Amino acid sequence: MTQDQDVALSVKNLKTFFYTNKRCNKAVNGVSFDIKKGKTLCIVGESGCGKSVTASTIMQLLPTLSRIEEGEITYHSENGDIRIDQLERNGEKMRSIRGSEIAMIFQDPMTALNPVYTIGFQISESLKYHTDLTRTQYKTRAIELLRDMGISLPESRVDDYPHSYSGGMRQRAMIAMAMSCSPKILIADEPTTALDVTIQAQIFELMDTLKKEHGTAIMLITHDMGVVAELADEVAVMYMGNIVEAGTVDEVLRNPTHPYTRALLASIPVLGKGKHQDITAIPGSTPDPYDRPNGCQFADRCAYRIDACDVMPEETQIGRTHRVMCWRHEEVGANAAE
Amino acid sequence: MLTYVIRRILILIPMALIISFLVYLGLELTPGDAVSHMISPEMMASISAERLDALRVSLGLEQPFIVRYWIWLQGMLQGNFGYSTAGGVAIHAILADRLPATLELSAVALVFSTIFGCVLGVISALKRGSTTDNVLTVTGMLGVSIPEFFFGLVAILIFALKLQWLPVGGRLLPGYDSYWDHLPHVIMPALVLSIMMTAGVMRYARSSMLDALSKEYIKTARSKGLPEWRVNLLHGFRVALTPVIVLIGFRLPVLIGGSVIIEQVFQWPGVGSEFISAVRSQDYPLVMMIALLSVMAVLTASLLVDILTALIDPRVRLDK
Amino acid sequence: MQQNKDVILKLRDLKAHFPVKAGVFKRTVGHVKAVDGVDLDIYRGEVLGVVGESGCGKTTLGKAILRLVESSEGQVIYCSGDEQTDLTTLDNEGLVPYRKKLQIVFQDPHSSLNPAFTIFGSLEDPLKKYGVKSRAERRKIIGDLLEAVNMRPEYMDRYPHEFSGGQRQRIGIARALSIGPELIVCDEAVSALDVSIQAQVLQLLMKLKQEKNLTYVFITHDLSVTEYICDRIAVMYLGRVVELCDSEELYAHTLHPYTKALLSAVPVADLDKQTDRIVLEGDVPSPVNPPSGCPFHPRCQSAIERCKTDVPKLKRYEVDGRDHFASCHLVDLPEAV
Amino acid sequence: MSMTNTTGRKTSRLDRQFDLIRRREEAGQLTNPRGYRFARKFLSNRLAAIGLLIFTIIVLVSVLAPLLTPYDPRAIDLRNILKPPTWAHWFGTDKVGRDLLTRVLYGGQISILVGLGSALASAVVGVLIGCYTGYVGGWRDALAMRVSEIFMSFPQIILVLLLVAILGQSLSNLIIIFILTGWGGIYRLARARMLSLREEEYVQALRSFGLSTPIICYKHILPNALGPIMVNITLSTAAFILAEAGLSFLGLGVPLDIPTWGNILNVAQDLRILENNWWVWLPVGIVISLFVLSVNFIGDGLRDATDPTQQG
Repeated sequence: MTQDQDVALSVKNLKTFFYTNKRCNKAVNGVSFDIKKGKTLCIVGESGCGKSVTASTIMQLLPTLSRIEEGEITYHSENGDIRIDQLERNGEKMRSIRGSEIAMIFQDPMTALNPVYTIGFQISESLKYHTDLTRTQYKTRAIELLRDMGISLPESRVDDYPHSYSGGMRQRAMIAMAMSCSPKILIADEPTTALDVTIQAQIFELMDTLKKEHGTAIMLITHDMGVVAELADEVAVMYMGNIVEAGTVDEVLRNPTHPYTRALLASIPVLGKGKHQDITAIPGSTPDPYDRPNGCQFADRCAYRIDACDVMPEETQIGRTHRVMCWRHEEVGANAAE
Repeated sequence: MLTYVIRRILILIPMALIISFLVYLGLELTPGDAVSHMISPEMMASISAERLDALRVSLGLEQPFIVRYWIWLQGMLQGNFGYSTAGGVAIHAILADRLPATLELSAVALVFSTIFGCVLGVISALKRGSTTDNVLTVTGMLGVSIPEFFFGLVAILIFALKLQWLPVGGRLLPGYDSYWDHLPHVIMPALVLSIMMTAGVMRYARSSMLDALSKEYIKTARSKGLPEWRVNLLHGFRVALTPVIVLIGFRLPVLIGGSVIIEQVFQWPGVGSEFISAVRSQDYPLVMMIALLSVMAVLTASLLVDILTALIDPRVRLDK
Repeated sequence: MQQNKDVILKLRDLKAHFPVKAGVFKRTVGHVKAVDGVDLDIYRGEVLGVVGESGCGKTTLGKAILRLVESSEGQVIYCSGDEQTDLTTLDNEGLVPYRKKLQIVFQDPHSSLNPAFTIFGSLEDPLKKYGVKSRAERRKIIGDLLEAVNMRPEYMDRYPHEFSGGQRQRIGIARALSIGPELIVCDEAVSALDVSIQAQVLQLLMKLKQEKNLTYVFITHDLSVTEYICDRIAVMYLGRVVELCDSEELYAHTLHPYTKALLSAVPVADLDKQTDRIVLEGDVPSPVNPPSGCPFHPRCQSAIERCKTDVPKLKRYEVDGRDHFASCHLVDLPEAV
Repeated sequence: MSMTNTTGRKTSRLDRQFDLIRRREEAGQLTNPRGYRFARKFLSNRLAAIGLLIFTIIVLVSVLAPLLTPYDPRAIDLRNILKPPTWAHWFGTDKVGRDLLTRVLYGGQISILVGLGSALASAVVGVLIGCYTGYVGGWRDALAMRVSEIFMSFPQIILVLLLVAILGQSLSNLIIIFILTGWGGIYRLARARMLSLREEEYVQALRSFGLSTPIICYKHILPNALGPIMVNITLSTAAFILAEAGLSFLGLGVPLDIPTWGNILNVAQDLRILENNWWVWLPVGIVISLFVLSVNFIGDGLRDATDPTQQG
C-alpha cells in the first residue's frame, strides 16, 4: 500500500489480547485501518466487538492484564513516523503523544471526570504538560476553550466541580480538555451514548466544527448506524475482533458486501420509513469470546454460510477503498445491488 | 459548607443528650446513694442525717427523675462530674490527672498509624500482585490478627526483661519529670498501639486505593499524558483519601479500646487503666463518667471527620 | 373524540412530585415535578409510545401507572366493561387483582433478573401468589412461557448469568406474561440491547401482542423504534405530554417545535434521508424549577411573548381528518397550520 | 512453539504468564470453568485455603479435646507446678500444675463458641433489622439508624466493660454483651446493601406482582447481600475472639474458673511468669494469633471470591 500524504495514523494487523481470569480473549484479532487528516473514521460494531479496545490500544491505555500481541500502530507525526506499539506503556515518549498529539474522549462523561477537581484544574493539567504556558495563562486558556465549546458563562463555570455540570456540559468539558493542545487526532469512544438525542446533536455539531476548523482527524467509535450515516467519511464495521468490512461511507452503506453489514442494516428501524418497513432480525447472538467459531466469526448466524466459512476468510480488496472479509462477498454484493 | 457543618452539629446534640441520659439512667439504677455521687465524701461524713435529708431536698433529689437528670446535666456542663465512690476523689480531678497520659499515647499512635498505614497501603496497591504487595498484605493480616496485649507482652519480654533497653512500664518515676526522662516509657506502648492500628489503616488504604485506581477518570488522566506519579497521587490517592479518613474516624473507638488494654499491660497511668480498676472495684460513678467521656470523644471525632471529608471532597460539601 | 374505541386505562391529571430537601433542617424546599399533570387514554389492543429525553418523566409515568412509584395527585382509572376503578385509591390488598392485569418489562437485562435464583426460582413466587399451588403445574407454566418467548423450557433451571442480554430480556418478558396481564408497560425494553438483538425482541413483542391480545405502553427514547412499533405516540417534555397522535401522523405533520427538533436530531441510517438538523440550545431545564409559561420556551426558536407567561394546554386539532393533540401556542396562530 | 513478540519490548514476568495462557488457549486446553465459580475462586486463593485448613484443624482438635488428651483441664496437680514442656505435658504445666495443652484445647471450645456464636447471633440480629428497615425506609429506617448510632458511638471495649460492671461476669452475659455491641456493624452493612439492591429492577418486578415485603426482602434480596455479610461475619468472629481474649486477660471476661484462651493468658500479667515461664503464655498466644489469622484469611478469600470486580 502506498502511504498517503494525509494519513495521520495507520494501524496494521493489530492484535490485542486480554488475559483476565486466566483465559485468553482475542479481543482485537488483526485489524488494519488508516485515520486520515480532516476526516472522520467511524468504527461501528456491537458491544464486545473490540471497537473500544482498538481505541484504548492506540492510546496504550489498556488494563494491566492485556497486551498488544502483534501488529503495528504508526503515528505519522510532523517529525517522522512513531511506532506507538513499541513505546513503553506509560513511558515519557507515550505520555508526550497522549493529550498533545492524540487525544481521547470517553463514553460516560459522568465518570470520566475526576469529581474532586474543578473543570478548570482538569483542563490546565493538559496544558501544564504539553504547552509552555505559564500558570496564570492556564485559566485564561481554559475559559477560552470552554467558551469555544459553547459553555455559557465560562468565567464562573471554569471553577465549578464536575457534578454541578449536566451530562452534555461534561462532555463539552471533556472535549475542551481533549482539544486543549490542538491534537492531530481525536479518538471519541461512544461520546454520546450516555446523552440524549438533542444533546447528541449539539456534540456532533461541535465535533464537526472542530474537524473543519482544525483539520483534526477523528476516529469515532459508535454502535449506531445512524451516527455513521450522518458523520462518517469512512467506516469500518467490526465483528468479534475483526474488521469485516471497511470503505467510504457511500460504499459500505449503499453497497454492503458483508452479510453482517447487510443484516445489521436490515435489522434497524429507520426513522421516517413508517410502521410498515421491513425489518429482519439477525438470528442467534454473538458467540462467547472464549468459545469462538474456528473460521468466520459470523458464520453461525449467517444466511450465506457454506463449508468454506469454517476457515477464516481473507480480507479482499473490492474497490480502491472498499474491502471485505467474506468468502461469498461477490454474491452478497450482487444481492445488495438489486 | 456552613449549612453542612451546622447540620452535623445539630444531629450531634440530640445524640449526646440521649447518651448522657442513658448514662444517668445507669447511674440511678446502680447501687449507691445518689447524694454520694454529688457531694464530696468529707462533707458526707461530717453531716447529720437530718442535714443529709435537707441536702437531698436542696439538691432536688426528691424530685421526679427527669428533673434530677436536668440538675445532674447542668452540673456536668459546669464541670461537676461527681465523686468516685472508691477513693472519694472528685472525678474531674482524676480525669485531669489521667487524661494527658492517654492523649499522649493515642496521639502518637494516631499520627504514626495514619501516615505509615497510608504510605504502605498506597505502595501495596500500586504494586498490586508483586512480592512487595504480598509481603505487605500478609504482614498487615498478621498485624490485625495478633492480640495487642500479646504483642505487648512479647515486646516487654524482649526489650524490657531480656535486653533491658526500655522500662517495663509506668510513665514517670518520681523525681524525674523532664520530657526526655519519660521518653523511654512512652516508646513501647505507643509503638505497640501504633503497629496494631497501622495494619488496619494499611489494609483499608490499599483497597480504597485500588478502588480509586479502577475508576474511569484515571484513564482520562492518563489519556492527557500526565506522568504516573500525578495520575496515582493526585487523581488516585486524593480520591482514595476520603474513605480512609472516614475509617480513621471510625477507628477511634478501636484506638480507645486498644489503649485501655495497652495501658493495662504497660501499667500506663492513663484513663484506660483507671477505667479498668474502676470496673474491678465497681466504682459506678467513675465507670459511667469515663464511658460518657469516651462517647463524647467519639462523637467529636466523627464531627471532625465529617468536616474534614467535606473539605477534601467537594461532592460531600456541595451536596447539601 | 374516538369514542368507539375501548379504553383500558385512563390517566387523569396524573402528577408525581418528589420533595427536594435542603438546608439545616432538611426542609422541603421544592418538588421534582417528574410527572406534572398527564391526561391520557390508553386503548385496548394498541401500542402507545411514550417518548422523550431523560428526565422528561416517561419512566416515572410508567411506574406511576403500576404504583411502583406513588403519584401525588390525579387518577389512574382501570376500565373493564362498565367497571371503572381508580387504582390510586386502593391499598396494597385491594390492588392485588389489578396487579394481575398490569405488568412491566424493564430496561436493564443485567439487573432485571435476580442473580441468586434460577429462572424457575425467580418466576415461581408470583405464580404461587396468584394461586398456582402445585410445583409441577408451576414448572409446566414457566416452561410454556419460555417456549412462548422462543426459548427452551429446560432453561428454567439455569441462572441469569448463563444467558445473553437478549435472552434475559426475553425472560423478563416471560415473567411479565406469567400471570396473564392485559397491559404491559415496556420501560425502555430494548434500549440496552445490541442492535442485532433489538429486532428479535421487537418482533417477539409484536408476535405476543397478536397472540395474547395485549396492550403496550412502550416507553423509549428511541424515536426510530417508536415509529416502527407504536400505533400512537405521546411526546413528553418536563413531565407533560406536549404532543399526542397516531404514529404516522406525528412524523407526517409534526406540530410541536420540540417534537420537530427531536425528530430532526435522530441520526438516520439512510444516506438518502439526511435532513437539516434543528440543533436546540442548552439543556433540558431542571424539573424542580421548570420555566414559566410553556416549559419549552427557553429552548424554542420560534417562541413568542405569550409562551413566556401562558402555559399552553394540550388541545385537539384535526389534521387530514385525524385527531392530533398538541400543547403549543404557535399552532393556534393562523400561519402555523 | 515460539511466541512472536513483534512489539519488540522486553518481556516481563507478566508476558511469560500471558504466553503460557495463550499457548494453552490455542491448544484448546482451556474451557469455560464448570462448577461453583465461588468455590473455585476461593480455593485458588492460596491464603484462603491455608486459612481454611488451620481453622478446621483448630476447631476439630478443640471439639475433640476429650478424646485427644487424658487430662482434666481443671485437675490441680501440685507435684507438677510450672513444669516446662515434656513428653507427658507437651505445653508444660501452669502455677497449680494443670496441663496447659489440655487447657488450650478446652479453652478453644469456649473461645471459639464465644467468637463464632456472638458473631453469628449478632449477624442474625443485624441482618434481620437491617434488611427490613433498609428495604422499607421511612421512619423505621431512621429509628434503627439512630439506635445503632448510639450503640456504635460507645467504643466497644468501654461498652463491654460498662455492661460487665453492671451485669456482672459470666459466660452468657459476655455473649449477650457481644451481641449488643456487635449487631450495629452488620446492621449497617446489610442496610447499605439493601439500599442499593432495592433499586434493582428485579425487585421492582416483584413489587409489581404485589408480593409481600418479607418475601421480597428476606427471600429474594437477602441472598444477593450474603457475600459481604459472610465476609463481615468472619471479620467479627476474629474481632470477638480478640475481644474475649483481651477481656479475659484483664480478668474481666469469662469467669476465671472456666478455661478460655484469654483466661490462660491472664497469668502473664505477672512479670515473673512472663520472664521465666514462657510456655505458660507463649503457645496459647500463638494459637490465638493463628486462629484469628486463619479466620481473617478466610474472610479475605471470601471477599475476593464474592467480589465480581476481582480479576486474576
